[in-house]
Amino acid sequence: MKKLINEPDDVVREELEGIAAAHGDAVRVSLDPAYIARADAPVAGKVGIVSGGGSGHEPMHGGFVGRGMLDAACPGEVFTSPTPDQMLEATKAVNGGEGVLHIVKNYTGDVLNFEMAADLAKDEGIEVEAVVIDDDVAVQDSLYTAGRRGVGTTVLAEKICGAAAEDKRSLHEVADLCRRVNGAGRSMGMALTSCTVPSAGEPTFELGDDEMEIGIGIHGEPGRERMPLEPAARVVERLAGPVVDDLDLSEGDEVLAFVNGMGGTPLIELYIVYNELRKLLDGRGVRIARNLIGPYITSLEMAGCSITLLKLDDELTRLWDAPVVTPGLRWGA
Amino acid sequence: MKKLINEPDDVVREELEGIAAAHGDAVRVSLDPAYIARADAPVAGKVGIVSGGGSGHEPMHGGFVGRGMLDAACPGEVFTSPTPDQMLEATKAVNGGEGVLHIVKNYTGDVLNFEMAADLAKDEGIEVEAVVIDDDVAVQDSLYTAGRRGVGTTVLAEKICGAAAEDKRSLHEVADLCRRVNGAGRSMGMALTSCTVPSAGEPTFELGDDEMEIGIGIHGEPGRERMPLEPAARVVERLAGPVVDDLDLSEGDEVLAFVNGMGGTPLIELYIVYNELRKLLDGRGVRIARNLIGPYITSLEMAGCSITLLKLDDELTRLWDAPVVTPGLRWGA
Amino acid sequence: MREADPGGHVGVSVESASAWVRAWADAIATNKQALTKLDSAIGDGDHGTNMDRGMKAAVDKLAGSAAADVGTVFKTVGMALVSKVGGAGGPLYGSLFMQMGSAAGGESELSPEGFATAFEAGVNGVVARGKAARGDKTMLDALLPAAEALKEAVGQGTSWPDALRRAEEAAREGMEATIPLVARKGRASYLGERSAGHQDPGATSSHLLVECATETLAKGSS
Amino acid sequence: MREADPGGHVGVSVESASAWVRAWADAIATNKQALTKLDSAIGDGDHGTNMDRGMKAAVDKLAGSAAADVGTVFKTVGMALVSKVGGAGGPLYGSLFMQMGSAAGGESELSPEGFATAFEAGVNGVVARGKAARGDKTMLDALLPAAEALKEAVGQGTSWPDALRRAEEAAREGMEATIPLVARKGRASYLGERSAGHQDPGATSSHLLVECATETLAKGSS
Ligand SMILES: Nc1ncnc2c1ncn2[C@@H]1O[C@H](COP(=O)(O)OP(=O)(O)O)[C@@H](O)[C@H]1O
Ligand SMILES: Nc1ncnc2c1ncn2[C@@H]1O[C@H](COP(=O)(O)OP(=O)(O)O)[C@@H](O)[C@H]1O
Ligand SMILES: [Mg+2]
Ligand SMILES: [Mg+2]
Ligand SMILES: [Mg+2]
Ligand SMILES: [Mg+2]
Repeated sequence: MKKLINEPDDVVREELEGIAAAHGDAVRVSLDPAYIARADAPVAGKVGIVSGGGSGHEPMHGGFVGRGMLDAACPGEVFTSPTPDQMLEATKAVNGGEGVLHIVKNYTGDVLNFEMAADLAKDEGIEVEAVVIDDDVAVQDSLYTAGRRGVGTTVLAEKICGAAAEDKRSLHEVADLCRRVNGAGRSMGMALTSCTVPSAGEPTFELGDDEMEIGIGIHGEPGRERMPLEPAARVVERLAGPVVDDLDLSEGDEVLAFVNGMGGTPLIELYIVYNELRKLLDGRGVRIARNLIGPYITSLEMAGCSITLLKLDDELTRLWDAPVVTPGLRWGA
Repeated sequence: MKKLINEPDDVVREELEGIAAAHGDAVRVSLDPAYIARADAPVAGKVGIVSGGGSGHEPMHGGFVGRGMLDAACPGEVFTSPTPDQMLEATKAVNGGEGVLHIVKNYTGDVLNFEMAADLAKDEGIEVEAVVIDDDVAVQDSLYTAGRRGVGTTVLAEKICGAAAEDKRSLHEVADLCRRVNGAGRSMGMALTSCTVPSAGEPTFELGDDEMEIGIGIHGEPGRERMPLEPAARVVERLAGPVVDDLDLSEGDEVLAFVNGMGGTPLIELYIVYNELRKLLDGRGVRIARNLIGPYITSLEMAGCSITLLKLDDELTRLWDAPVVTPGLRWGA
Repeated sequence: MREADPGGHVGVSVESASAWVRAWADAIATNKQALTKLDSAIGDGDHGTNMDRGMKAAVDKLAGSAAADVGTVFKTVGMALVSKVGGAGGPLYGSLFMQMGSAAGGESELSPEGFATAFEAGVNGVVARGKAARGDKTMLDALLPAAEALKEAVGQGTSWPDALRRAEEAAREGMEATIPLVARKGRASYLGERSAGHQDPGATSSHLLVECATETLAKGSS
Repeated sequence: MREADPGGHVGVSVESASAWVRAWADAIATNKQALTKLDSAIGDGDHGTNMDRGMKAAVDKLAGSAAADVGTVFKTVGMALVSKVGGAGGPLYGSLFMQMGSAAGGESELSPEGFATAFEAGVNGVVARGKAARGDKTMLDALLPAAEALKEAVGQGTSWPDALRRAEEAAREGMEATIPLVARKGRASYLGERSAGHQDPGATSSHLLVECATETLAKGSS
């Protein structure tokens, strides 16, 4: 295992110390229970937004805490959902009297822990709504399974709902908006390499030198299919094709195109992927009105990428463009 | 070789097409000769700033084109300095009548090509000053050698000089400032893995599973020393120690601390490195007044990091804080 | 009919319940890499680490508290798991122990019937929390058969050690039976058909739990 | 004294100069991987690719132009290299050919003396541009000895093919002599002592240039 770390067990705590030292002007970091909150939380009269999940996806979620996005984020151990007490403390810390939205990625652990936290918060008199993001088209959806995973759309939902909360919309409105974003966003990812969970010390899966894994999640879970390496143009077809189909995109639609790096893939490759994506969408008459390119929802040092498309309308576009001031995403201020 | 690319020969062109498609509102991309310029260039009455170098260091330099930073960037082939005609065309495109500053990293190829370009531009009546950045303390400086390499301080110089140029300072003043930044900034880097130049198809060097390379540059050049892997705390001592010594930092000094990822190292590790760096500087009474953490001057998919410290004064801090609006670095607007 | 008990009593005391918890913590620690490896194949490679972190915390908490009844022992463990494990394992095993604790109530010692009932309540807690069914390739594939076998054996008057052994056998069979299954719940379900051919990590840690019961809860009985 | 030339003329025509350039382009293409490998060891692994890209462009440009004199041939190549190669190799080999072209002037054919002088001017162009000296572990370690040997041999009246062969030998020796050197210029200098033990890629491509001269420039002479 080659990582710039000290002890595997200390990875998350030391990362949080680093974030506290680097961004102490903008965020407040609690180490136990672990959460990151806006320095000015709670913002009175504003719905609070809390997300969280396993660590190893940086900058998501901790890097998205700040004005116009999250009020707090709860980091679990690497790839392990955080616990209810973290979520409860974060929820209490950001409750400005208008209730708190939990944005939850659809993994059994995340869902169960956030459920317990919401129950505890309600016991303390805080109004909580939870929205589960499940946008990964690599996974067959069904009532009898755990359903689709939550991946790239989470980042977009956090940004857009954050803007709506700044506009002082009600908890119910922000939660509705979040469900709408979840309905309009779809993703699919792929890996060129596995990643190594620090405490495991070994790659989660092994890939041959000429193989790639299509339909991966963000936890080093193996994907749906393993196949020989292909040129970027073909990879983009494999990822964007199912996304376009699932969203039923047609001529004249406008989208936000999000090309995400998995952590070990450099920007130069992501721009090549983006170039192929825009050609594919051009060919279908779909217009990219906004884009986001970079490593925003990662899987440790995994090489690979994911593509997320969000069908836009005027409201979503306006909320996307609104100012955001976080360590991981920033514009307009 | 595992990369999200099509043909190795097309990497740079397709990357530029991707950048043009993604950031066409903010930058203008010329494919032949290849350069990226501000969409509103030339800005009348403002000194133009041009940088450039081999590709594979993204977001540097092309991602730093925009208000408050570079007016144009010339991307060469991967790890190969661009050619004089690119630099000449870029210089002409951004000359707003006040002359053009060339910010050049100290590599023989970059220096020679920029020299030829400056001669050609002067022949066309454009005033050009070139400042060579040579901040890498891993390399012994000497009059009889190629001297130190230009690495992390380049990013800081581009930001700070960009702000000064927006303030409508003269070419001479901006060039002086650039030399001052170069004098106040020092860097050192390390690699956990090599990187693979697409056209070569094989890693530039081989590192054992338990080895690291200290004192690397940004082109997959082997470093000064190969040694067994060490915990992040020790690695930070090896990198920051020589930097602190070379800058002769002492109690009460203020610095900008820049922890840079080499391309394949995820943010979670960079925050751990930053945490160690602040402890080390704390121990010497040096205050981190500003910081930058992320992959800003990369070496393709290399895993590793570099540390740059820039000794700050009020002027440098103010210019660092000034608004910058580029795809790679953005705040204040 | 149950055999006569020459040792004086049969059942689960505060001490033996605590010993069971400690034994499971040890077994998890010993099998940490193996559990993580199973989880790497069809999950995300953290089950061993997570459970080890949680059970170490549970054992610490237990040592620091002076639980006067079996219910408190189980609730302490459940709360430690919920607050230290995270992931799917945390709330699920947390629910198991918390529901077991509720069912055990304030008794300082549980009879075999009492324990079988409490264990069943715990397993039902897992069902309620995770909404999985038998055959979904989860920990329930070991827990449900174990709870049933224990209840049946105790009801039939099987000796307490034998009853625990039957539960262990049922858990083992259930665990092994997860191998060919295609997962319908948890992270493994994302793999679809590719999840077949691997043993479920949660079912494996659940089997360890029942196996530890045979070694610790039967103590003091014939 | 120079031997009589039964073939009618000795020297470098537009055709043979162009053939030299094409031969070097071929040799670079053939040795592309090898050059890149040498550059990987002590540089950045692009020398072969860069020179190949540049020489393909030079050959194309040459084919498209109808150079009437040797100077134009060399200048065309030099400009193609400067505008297509980048890196250190582009300006340095560009300067070599541009200065050779200037020295060759408008002659449609160079005598051996004329060529030796032009080549020396080209090599001095590399010195002027890169400010390296012999022993710095650069292309000059092959080019300087070759230029000197050629000048000396031609001055001594050695036959033209033999003079070229002496230049090639000098270039080869110079190239091989770079192996133990610690680099003082170029990217390899960053390695300090670790640069010793590797042959310089630029000296290797320079040796190929001189080697190609023995095969192409001697054509048409005895
Ligand atoms: N809905 C569920 N009901 C019961 N058990 C489940 C459920 N989902 C997952 N599991 C169990 O949890 C185990 C994985 O636990 P763990 O690795 O700790 O959590 P995570 O999947 O969050 O990383 C699986 O092997 C499975 O036995
Ligand atoms: N100052 C110099 N003078 C002469 N030759 C040099 C000088 N610096 C470097 N070289 C030559 O250039 C070669 C490297 O060329 P190349 O790989 O194309 O450029 P880069 O180092 O920019 O990648 C070296 O092997 C060396 O022979
Ligand atoms: Mg997990
Ligand atoms: Mg190069
Ligand atoms: Mg797991
Ligand atoms: Mg090179």
